[in-house]
Amino acid sequence: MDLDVVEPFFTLRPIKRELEARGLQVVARERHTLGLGETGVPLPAEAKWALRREGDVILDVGYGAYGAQTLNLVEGADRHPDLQVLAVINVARPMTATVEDVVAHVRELGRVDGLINNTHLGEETTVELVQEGARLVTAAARLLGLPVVATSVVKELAPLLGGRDVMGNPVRVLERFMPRAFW
Amino acid sequence: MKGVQIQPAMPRSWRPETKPHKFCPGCGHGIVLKALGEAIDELEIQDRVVFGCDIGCSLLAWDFFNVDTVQTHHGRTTPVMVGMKRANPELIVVAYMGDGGGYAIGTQHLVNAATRNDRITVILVNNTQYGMTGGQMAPTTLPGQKTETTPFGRDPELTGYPIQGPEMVASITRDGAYVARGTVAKPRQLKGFIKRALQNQMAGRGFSFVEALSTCPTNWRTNAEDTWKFIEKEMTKYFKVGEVKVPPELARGKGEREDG
Amino acid sequence: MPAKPKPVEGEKKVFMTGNEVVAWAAAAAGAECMYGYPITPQNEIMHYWTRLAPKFGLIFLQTEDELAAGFTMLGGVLAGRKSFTATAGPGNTLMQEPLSMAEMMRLPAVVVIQQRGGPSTGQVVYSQQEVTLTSLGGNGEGLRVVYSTSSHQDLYDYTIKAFNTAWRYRFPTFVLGDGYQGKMREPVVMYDPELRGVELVPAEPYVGRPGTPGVDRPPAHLRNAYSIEEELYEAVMELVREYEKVAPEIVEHEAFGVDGARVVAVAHGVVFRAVKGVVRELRQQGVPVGYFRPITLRPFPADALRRVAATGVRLLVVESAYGQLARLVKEALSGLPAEVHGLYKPGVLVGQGEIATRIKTLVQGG
Amino acid sequence: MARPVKILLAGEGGQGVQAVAEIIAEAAYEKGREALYIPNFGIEQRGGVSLAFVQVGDEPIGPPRFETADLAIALSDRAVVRSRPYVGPETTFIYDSSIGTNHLPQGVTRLVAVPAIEVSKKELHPRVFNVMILGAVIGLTGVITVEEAKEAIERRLGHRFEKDPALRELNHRAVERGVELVKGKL
Repeated sequence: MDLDVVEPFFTLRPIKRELEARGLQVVARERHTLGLGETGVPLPAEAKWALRREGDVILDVGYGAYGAQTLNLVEGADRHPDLQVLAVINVARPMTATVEDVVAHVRELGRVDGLINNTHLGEETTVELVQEGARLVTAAARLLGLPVVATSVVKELAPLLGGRDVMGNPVRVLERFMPRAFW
Repeated sequence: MKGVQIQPAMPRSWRPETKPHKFCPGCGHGIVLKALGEAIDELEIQDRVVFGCDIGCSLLAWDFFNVDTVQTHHGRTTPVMVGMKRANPELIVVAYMGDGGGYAIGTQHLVNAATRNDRITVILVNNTQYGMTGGQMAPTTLPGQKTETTPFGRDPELTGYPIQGPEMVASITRDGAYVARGTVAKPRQLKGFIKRALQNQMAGRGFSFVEALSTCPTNWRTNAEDTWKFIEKEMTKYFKVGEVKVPPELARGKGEREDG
Repeated sequence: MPAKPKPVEGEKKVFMTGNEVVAWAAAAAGAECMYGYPITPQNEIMHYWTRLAPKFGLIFLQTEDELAAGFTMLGGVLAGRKSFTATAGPGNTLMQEPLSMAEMMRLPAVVVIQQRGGPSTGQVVYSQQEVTLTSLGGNGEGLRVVYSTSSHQDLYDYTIKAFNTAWRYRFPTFVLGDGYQGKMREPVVMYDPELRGVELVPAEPYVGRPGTPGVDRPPAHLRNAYSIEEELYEAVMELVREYEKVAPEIVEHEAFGVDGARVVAVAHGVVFRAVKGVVRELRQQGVPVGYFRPITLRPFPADALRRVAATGVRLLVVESAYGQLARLVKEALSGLPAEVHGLYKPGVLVGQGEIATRIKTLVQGG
Repeated sequence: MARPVKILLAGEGGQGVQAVAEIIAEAAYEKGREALYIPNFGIEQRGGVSLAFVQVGDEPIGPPRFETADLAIALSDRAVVRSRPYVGPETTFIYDSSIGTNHLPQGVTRLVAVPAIEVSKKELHPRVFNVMILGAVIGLTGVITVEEAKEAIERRLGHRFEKDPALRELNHRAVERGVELVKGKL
């Protein structure tokens, strides 16, 4: 579910159909119901009830001054037993480039239950970069008292990492759709 | 109101083909537009109202009513409706805008239309930030309130205190003006204010202005409970709800007062 | 209701300032509303309009700025009245916002520009530096008509024509004058356009038509915002197609002595007056020179100018700006091996002496 | 192509040069000639030297401002300086005799001083100073006749003359005296 209401440029909408063809249900506005020329977008009503759905529910909170507080928009998010809030960290971004920055960033977000090391540079990602991310994110996680749930890496590089990264975190393999999500 | 009147679920002046509307769940716009629709119905002016909407979330109302509608530019709805009213005084014109459109980019138009006592009705929706552009600070943002351009909360030392719109309009208008601040938390009262604002225009007395305190859970990041807490407890610390200026003739008017 | 008196009855020759001419011409063209904001050198258009107003039942409002002047004008247009405004310089910059709305929503409107010096506050007297802004301003495609006048007779004739063009084709229409034209006095023949067979195109309301919307008729839902690229693309391309279709009916120019000329001077507006005198005098002396004057700067008389340039002449663009007209000329001639020279004097009138010298040099191959 | 007569009037604000220019242009127009008049109207129009450009001819007039005047009249020190760009060797340059000679334009063959300020003060009234200048222009150029000038003055000030016929007399004498002042000066 797409909850990024601040800067929906990289949101799921443009690839909604493609994802649905793969069996995912996507809760996001169709393009023709966008905000008539402005970047911000009103949320669809079904977003409010997303946690009532069956199966795995993934909420893309986006970024913003309110951090994870955006979850307030989803009915039951404050008390759902299975809900986990994961902060996806890319140390290649200047705002989260050091351990201190990552710690400060995660504290700003509010409720966070774990970190994901998603360090990358798009097409120019290297294994060394991913491993460097794993080291920094793991160090930050220790300071925060949070687990590192995974390191994520594109499928092209996954064989070079193996099942675990340099810090022993499990590796999740990504297939990138977002390059097609520009609109 | 005398006798029992069954309110239709949807005002007659709404356009059913464009419902459900496009506002977010919990958004106050729908309540304000319902109040306006009911006021139009009760005054039986659907055939001569022209609705002008601004940029921002208000523009989502461009096809909301079965009423002639013009969507303009950010802040420019007031002058479009002023020009229209002066060119054809038979029309009842409503300029509908947000706090950004009325109190920032279009302030000069609001101030001067009020000063000239233009016979138009302005409805300004105050939800304390810019909704459609993704939640930036507005002139109405509360001290300490987080927005995307005040990520650490609005610091009044740097960016001032929330603008007192109706109070400003009241102080620069003459006796014929009608000025009120309603809230979507009290829809019946809000409808009463809007209706009186329209009646004041119909009587040709002067400028009519209603600020509506409204909700924006999407950008406030609030659940239903916190949303209502914010509008009823936080916003009212800075924005006093009620009629600010009532022309004597309207005050004497029969039974239109609604206290919600 | 008794018929309103006509602002201009019959025909009469008068001696007055150009700004006064514009006010009378607008009234004669059936304009009913003027919304404006003071800026030199167009102020007297408002001054005279307000003096004509009570007698002829005209509407006027001095707004809080040019944004408001433009948008109230559009409000008047939407209500079904022929409305106009006048501005200059920095005011023209602000005016581009409402005019882009007119372009997008295909609303007629007439704006008189009396150019002053720029950039910025510049000077309040004169220039031809608002050619690019007036022709192509706004965040759009320049779907507007721009008439460049060079005399009081032009101001009268083309102000009337601008209202007809705007309301016939529903594209915003500019009359591009300048401070000199606004402030100078010279003779002009004012006439009742209908007596000369000029039919005045009527204005229709866009809102407030008879009947209840949604009951007796569909509501007018007018917008300028679109959700997605393709939707806007369709809307813009429709406007472009319409504009290109009617452009040949609108485009105007004037030429003299271009056959057999070695040099053709290109000028518009008040500078054209200087060029015309010089070229005619040199022609009498046997110098092979002609002139080409675009009367519409948008749409630009490209085909006519290409025919002139195709004969292999050298073109000399003369203007009180640093190549703004020349840019339109070069675009029009794109692909032709034409030589385009410039005599650019931003913000000052170009002297006849220097024009003559430059033409002679070019004729001699220099 | 017959060239129009180009006249530049320059004076201090309040000396009334714009009114003179207007009267000349309007009178010429009434007579059926082509005429064009434009004042300088920059930011300097408030305080500062006032310039008026008048052209009278028999064919439509070209550019509204000319490069070189046939006749230039300057009525103060500053006016002499301001009008210099429009003065060439062929220009007839008239200035008030009260003006110091060190500012005068160089290389002008016809340079004429007229005691207009003094005469208007001593013989007439300072308020008709500009009407005397009008007379001087007529005397030097013949663009309009004295009678036409008087008719033009009547159109402008007739309503005041009704109440005060002596004022009419004063204006008429001022025109005539202006013509006399420049008689035989060239």
